[in-house]
Amino acid sequence: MSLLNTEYKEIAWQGLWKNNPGLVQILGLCPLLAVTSTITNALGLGLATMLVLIGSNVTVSLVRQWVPKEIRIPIFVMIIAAFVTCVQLLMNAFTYGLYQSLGIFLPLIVTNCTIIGRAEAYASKNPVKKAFFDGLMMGLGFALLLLVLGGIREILGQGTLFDGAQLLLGDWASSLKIEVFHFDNKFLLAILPPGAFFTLGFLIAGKNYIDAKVATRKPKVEEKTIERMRVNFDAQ
Amino acid sequence: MSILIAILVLGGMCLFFGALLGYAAVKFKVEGDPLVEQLDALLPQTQCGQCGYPGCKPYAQAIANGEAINKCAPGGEDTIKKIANLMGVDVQPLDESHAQDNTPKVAFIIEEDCIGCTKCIQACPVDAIIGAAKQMHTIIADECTGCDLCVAPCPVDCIKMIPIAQTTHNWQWDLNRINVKTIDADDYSNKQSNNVKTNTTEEVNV
Amino acid sequence: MNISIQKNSRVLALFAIVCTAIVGIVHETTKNRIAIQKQQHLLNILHSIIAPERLNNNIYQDCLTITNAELGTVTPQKVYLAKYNDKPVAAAITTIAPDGYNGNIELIVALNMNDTISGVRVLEHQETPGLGDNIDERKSPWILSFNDKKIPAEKDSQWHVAKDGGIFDQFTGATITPRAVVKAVKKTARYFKQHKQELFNQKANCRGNS
Amino acid sequence: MGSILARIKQGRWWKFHGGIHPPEQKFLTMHKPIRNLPLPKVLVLPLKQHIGQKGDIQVNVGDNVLKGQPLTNSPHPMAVPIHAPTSGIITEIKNTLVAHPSGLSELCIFIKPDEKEEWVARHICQDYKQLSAQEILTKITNAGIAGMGGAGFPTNVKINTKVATKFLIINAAECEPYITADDLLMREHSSEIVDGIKILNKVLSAEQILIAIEDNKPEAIKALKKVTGSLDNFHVCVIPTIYPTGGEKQLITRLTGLEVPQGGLPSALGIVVQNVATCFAVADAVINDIPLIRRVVTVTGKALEKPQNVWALLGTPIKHLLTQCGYQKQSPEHLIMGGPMMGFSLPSIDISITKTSNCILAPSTKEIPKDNNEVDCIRCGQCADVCPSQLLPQELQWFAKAKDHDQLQKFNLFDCIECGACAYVCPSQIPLVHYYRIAKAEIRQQQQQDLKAEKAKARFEARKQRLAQEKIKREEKHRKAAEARKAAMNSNTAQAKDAKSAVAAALARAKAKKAQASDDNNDKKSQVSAAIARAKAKKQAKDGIATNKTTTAKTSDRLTKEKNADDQEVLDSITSSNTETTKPNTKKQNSNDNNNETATKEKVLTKAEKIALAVAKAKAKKAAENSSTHHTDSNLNSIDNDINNQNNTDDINAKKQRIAVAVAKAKAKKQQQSTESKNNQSKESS
Amino acid sequence: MAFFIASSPHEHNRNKTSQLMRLVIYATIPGVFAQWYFFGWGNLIQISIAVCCALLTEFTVLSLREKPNGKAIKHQLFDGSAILTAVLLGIAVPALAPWWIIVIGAVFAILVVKQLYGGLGHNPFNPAMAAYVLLLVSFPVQMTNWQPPLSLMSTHLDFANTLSTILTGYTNEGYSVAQLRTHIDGYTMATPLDTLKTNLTLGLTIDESRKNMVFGENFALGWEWINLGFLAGGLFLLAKKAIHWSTPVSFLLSILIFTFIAYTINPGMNAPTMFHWLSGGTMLGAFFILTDPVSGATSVKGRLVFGALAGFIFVIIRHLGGYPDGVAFAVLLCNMAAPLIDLYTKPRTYGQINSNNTTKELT
Repeated sequence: MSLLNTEYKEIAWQGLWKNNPGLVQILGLCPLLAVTSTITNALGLGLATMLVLIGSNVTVSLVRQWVPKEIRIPIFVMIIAAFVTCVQLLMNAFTYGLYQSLGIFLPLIVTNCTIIGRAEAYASKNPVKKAFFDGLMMGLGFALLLLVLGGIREILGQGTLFDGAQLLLGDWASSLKIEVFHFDNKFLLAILPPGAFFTLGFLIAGKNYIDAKVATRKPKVEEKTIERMRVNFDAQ
Repeated sequence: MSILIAILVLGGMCLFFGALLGYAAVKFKVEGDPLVEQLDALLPQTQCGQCGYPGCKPYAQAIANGEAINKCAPGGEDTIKKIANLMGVDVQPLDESHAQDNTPKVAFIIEEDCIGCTKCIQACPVDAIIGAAKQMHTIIADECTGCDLCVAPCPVDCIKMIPIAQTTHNWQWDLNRINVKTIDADDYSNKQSNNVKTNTTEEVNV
Repeated sequence: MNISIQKNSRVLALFAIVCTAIVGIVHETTKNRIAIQKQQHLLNILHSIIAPERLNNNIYQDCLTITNAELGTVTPQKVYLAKYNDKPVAAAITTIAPDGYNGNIELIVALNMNDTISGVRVLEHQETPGLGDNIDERKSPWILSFNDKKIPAEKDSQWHVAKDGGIFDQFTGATITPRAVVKAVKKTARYFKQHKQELFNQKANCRGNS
Repeated sequence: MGSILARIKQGRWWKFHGGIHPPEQKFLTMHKPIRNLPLPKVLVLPLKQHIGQKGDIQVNVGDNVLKGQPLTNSPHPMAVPIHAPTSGIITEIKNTLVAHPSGLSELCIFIKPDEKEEWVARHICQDYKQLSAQEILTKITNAGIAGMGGAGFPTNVKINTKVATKFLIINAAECEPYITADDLLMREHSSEIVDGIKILNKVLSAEQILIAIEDNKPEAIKALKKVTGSLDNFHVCVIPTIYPTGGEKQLITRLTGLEVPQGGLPSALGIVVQNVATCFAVADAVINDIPLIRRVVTVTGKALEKPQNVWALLGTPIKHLLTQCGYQKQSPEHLIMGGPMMGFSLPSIDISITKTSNCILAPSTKEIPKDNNEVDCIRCGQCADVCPSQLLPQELQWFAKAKDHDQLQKFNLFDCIECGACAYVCPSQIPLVHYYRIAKAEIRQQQQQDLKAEKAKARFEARKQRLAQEKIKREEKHRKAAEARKAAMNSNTAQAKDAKSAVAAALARAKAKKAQASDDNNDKKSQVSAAIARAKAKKQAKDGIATNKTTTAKTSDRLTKEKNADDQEVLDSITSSNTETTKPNTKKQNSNDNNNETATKEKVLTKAEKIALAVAKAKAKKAAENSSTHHTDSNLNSIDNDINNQNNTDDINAKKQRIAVAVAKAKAKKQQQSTESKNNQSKESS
Repeated sequence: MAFFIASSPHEHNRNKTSQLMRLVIYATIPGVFAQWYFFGWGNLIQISIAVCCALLTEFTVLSLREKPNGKAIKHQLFDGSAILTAVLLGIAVPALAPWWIIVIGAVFAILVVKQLYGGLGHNPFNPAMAAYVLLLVSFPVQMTNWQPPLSLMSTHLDFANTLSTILTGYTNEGYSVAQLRTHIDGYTMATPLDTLKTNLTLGLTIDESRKNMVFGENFALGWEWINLGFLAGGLFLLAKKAIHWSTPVSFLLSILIFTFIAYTINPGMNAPTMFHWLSGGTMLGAFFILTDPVSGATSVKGRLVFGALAGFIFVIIRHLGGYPDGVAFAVLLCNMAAPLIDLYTKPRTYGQINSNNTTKELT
């Protein structure tokens, strides 16, 4: 049981930090950079990605036994595309308000490399439960990164947080808006795509810095002596 | 109706492409792994086994299967860089546990101690030792890769690894290493005693 | 080889069929609801620019498709006619401002029969967030400044952004976007002024679905 | 060709790319005649003073040598001989610092002059015009002449071209700012130089002879023009002064507009370039039979009171030259052999003059300051503007710093002539040439290593194949032997019995002998065991260091166990490795004299890892099998010994016994083989 | 006795990067003087703020990067490159822009554009222009608030007033920048380029637009003089061989050609060449920005292509772009193209010939 637990912990750690799809694998850059101008947008895309990621991971994991190796990619693509389209249609039909604000992100997700990446790298090799958890954690990692990125850009760009949250969450959310500080002039670069590149760059640098710090603080692993192999002719 | 058409069209397309992929999978199947060959070509072929694999090829095979790329001590940083390049991964520092003093060396047999047991001959991966039973052995310095696999089997410990000396031929323009010394030129007989290293390479303009 | 080909094509086709079928079924089942939702959405917009109590026809059904270069675009545009007891009240015309900072801006302009503007809304745009996107009603009330303006005459120096000497504010730092919107609204209004009679005489021909 | 000549006659020269104008410093020495120096106290002659190989030493320490006597000799064309510059006694032959930028030592001959200047027998040639080309070549070869401009390429090789020569270019450009050695030589010995050129041309029979000389040497030009005025295919080409015109490739372009193809030699264009000083040496050698034992050296620089050109015997220590010219010690001392652009710093004052040393530069501290203010390249491109090879130095330094060898080669690093023009103009003061030299050396070394790796791989594969074949053969032989024995056992006829048992006996005898040879060598036994004991003691000491975590008591305990070759020990060590998670030990099970090779010295290496459990299991299995093999081996050996004994006693009635022995042996062998194959299987499965 | 060991060449012409940089800084003096004469103290104040910020940022980054010893930091700090960047940025920003504009610009130029890429010699973009573009894109309001020439202003703008405006946004008398920009008759002033652009969108022709008083008459208002000042500085640099002739010549020629074509096709909508040469940042760009060796092309051929491309982009942006001036964008775009240009203008190395040529000549 504890073995299982550590395994899930590892999956979570991978998704949230060590192998974070945005920060480390640098996947899904296009939506990541285009949409994170505010924290609200980031939240929307993050939720949508997480949802699709979980769904596609579970689906791919379910069908993985029947998928021959040679045609796995087309099949995964089809599954993801079908999944996204269905979600989009359903949202359009039943939660129109949400679709209005999230809908534009959904088509972006079809081409998000994170999703096909996880399908190929993880879901196609692991049971449903794990694939689900991996999707959840990777999605969460991605969403968290988006939130941080959106937050920073929004603060830098217009000095607010959760501006326009009502568009995503309903009218009650308009009270969420926080004016961190006020300036007359927006810092447009932060809102524009270059600002996203800069911010992401600094975030990645920060992560590497933290990792390096942690690595130096860790006590050196005890020295191993290697097993020197003899070139063995008889074994061949 | 439109759905039916969509299903038919997509189904048909997939039949075709599936067939194509199936054909391609059989037709273009790569026998063996060219990657291993490429990796093997990058390794220094000392066959020293310091990486934990019996020879360079097995290690190349292991790298292709995901083994760490930083285990080749004789290749050093250069080889790691090249492998990293080939594998598309980050360069890592040499794994300390595999790191030995990897200055180029050749083996040398102290001839008076050699008992002619041929054990080193059997250990040498590149047939660089000649000799016969009860005959004194010697090393073909040109062929020796400096792997030091012959050192351990020797029952009388008569094999030494000697670093390859620096000559004007293999000098690498390392001006910092030049020993500046002044010797009394007028009296060469005194030279030995006067061999004072002033050890002042100064601030060398490198 | 044959086995591989057969197997792969069969599996791929199977997945394709299943996936397409699922999408198709979902599409079929949600089709109507989506249409209703869309209609509702458009209706909401229309109602926001033409007060719902001013009309009693089914504005969504009373719709024309027109193509006229005077609108500033050659793509077919829609005209929704608002009537009260079959008497023309106002019309909402969609249009495109082609010279936005970042491409086309899709607008809907509602015009009263008395040659004033009832309201303008932006349907779609790609303007710079935080700068040009203030034309969106959700971001800034700027678009409301058109309300109740009189349709301008041929040479009206007032129908410009402030920078060009007109009455409409530009956003600080962004002149191009409001300039484009003002221009498009102006063109649409003029078109309406000239053609309002014939518009209301035409028969509805687009049956409401977009 | 015709058009080229027309242009040459008009004095319209072609341009080569780049070049610089470093400030002229020739005035320090150019107005003083060449001085003759007193003999130094000692002459130090490096065996190799040129490009190529060193010859074999012909003399011994203590020998008296005469002036002009060859000291080395070699049939190799790239190994030119060296000669004694004066008569004297050879005091030493040993490694000492030589004139090389590395400051490394090479083998040198030390001669203590006896001041008698006794010549070896000479054959002065009255009329060199009578000599055949082959005779001239031999004379030049024996005189040890190598290019005296700086590179030192053996002259005999250079003029021995297969291609018909169109132009013989005499390089008198001497473009380095300080050097005036050739200038003075031309002024004082112009007729000898022209003689030398004529001699060279007898070998080359070039259509035109171009003497290229920069316009900053008016007197030399006058002297040369005077001597060559009457000769119709001689052209004294006065070319503008620009560094590095003296570079062979640049000079060719300047005079003829042709470019030496990449990686090619001038001879491919039908051009041979020779230095003026070389021409003088050729004349001396062919006419006067004086080998190359002296040369003009410019001793210059502001650290000298009397900078001057001097006739220096090869092997003269620089210290001698400097004292003669009034050297004022600087701090730190900076001595340069060669010019300021391409010369190299000397690490000592005791280095001697060689065939290629044309200048000793002793600058004052002010003259060539030692600032080291390298900053980053700002890609100003000035280096590319002055590069005579039209390289992109700024790109090259970038790649050189990054050690990107592929890109370096793609950007033609090896076309760099190391003239130093780029580093001279660099505003960021980057020692560009130095980076290129390092990179070149590294690439060359890398190429050598690659070659070596290739060879090693081939040998490794060959060995593998050979061993595999041997194994198959061995097995085949064993199988046949076993069959034979079987047949012998089964057969009833005495004759067959006899024959077969004889065969078996012979086989057994051979085996025994073999075993004896490797194991029971009585003569050497004591010696061997002594050596082994020594080695063991050494290893024990090593083990003690390596396994400092285990107590010495334990170590010694283990060693005693090892001596007994106890199987239990192996298992012990494995189990201990299971429990020991802290530090894995390398354990050695030492040899038992009676065992054969593979079993004698088995290194049991253990590793504490996560998967230790599985590994240990597999190992335990393997060890168990090994030990069983070992038992069968010892059985085999005891049988062999038995046979041995029997062979010693001439026994006629022992047939039955022998057969029994053979049977036992076969059985043992079979057992061994099966265990072996099992071994292999288990190895594979593990 | 100590021996000094060095690699050849031992001689050096002792030109230094820092001297080169200093020379370029000196060469900006005529242009800056013209700016001061016609527009007051604004740009001088901007330059000084920029220099301080740039040096401070450079010092901080160099300290963080832990170069071997303190001497090295000092050495690098005053190699002139940071100061030059700051000076160019200070010249480029509007004279009355608030102080934080220039601070952000200078810090961005040094920190992000220069040091994050590896410091001197490693930046792919010209730091001053990259920072200028950042400011222009981020703060379009402040960056387009150009102050009219002193002679057209209703308020007297002395040093104290200028400083106060830059630091607080208001003069000592309490006028805002917007008020300062207002002409006596209530019309907000813009630069000639800006005015031209606005008027063209309003359907006026060039000739009609040029009747606007910001254009002045015959060089009277200073924009032309500033450009001439930078031209003079540039010629000084050429004379000193601090910059190579190829880039400015090809840039200006390329502008000449393209504007001439445009002018010939439609004189009503396209300004003449002389206007383009002497307005905006043309001369500054030609002699001080494009000639930045770090971010430019290296070979002569490459520089010619580089300059011509910059000229083309410059004209395109001025005619069709959203911003009035195109120098900064043209420079950045060309910076991006520089490695490619370098690759394709790589000189033929000595001896790299198809052997046919040589043999033909000999035979």
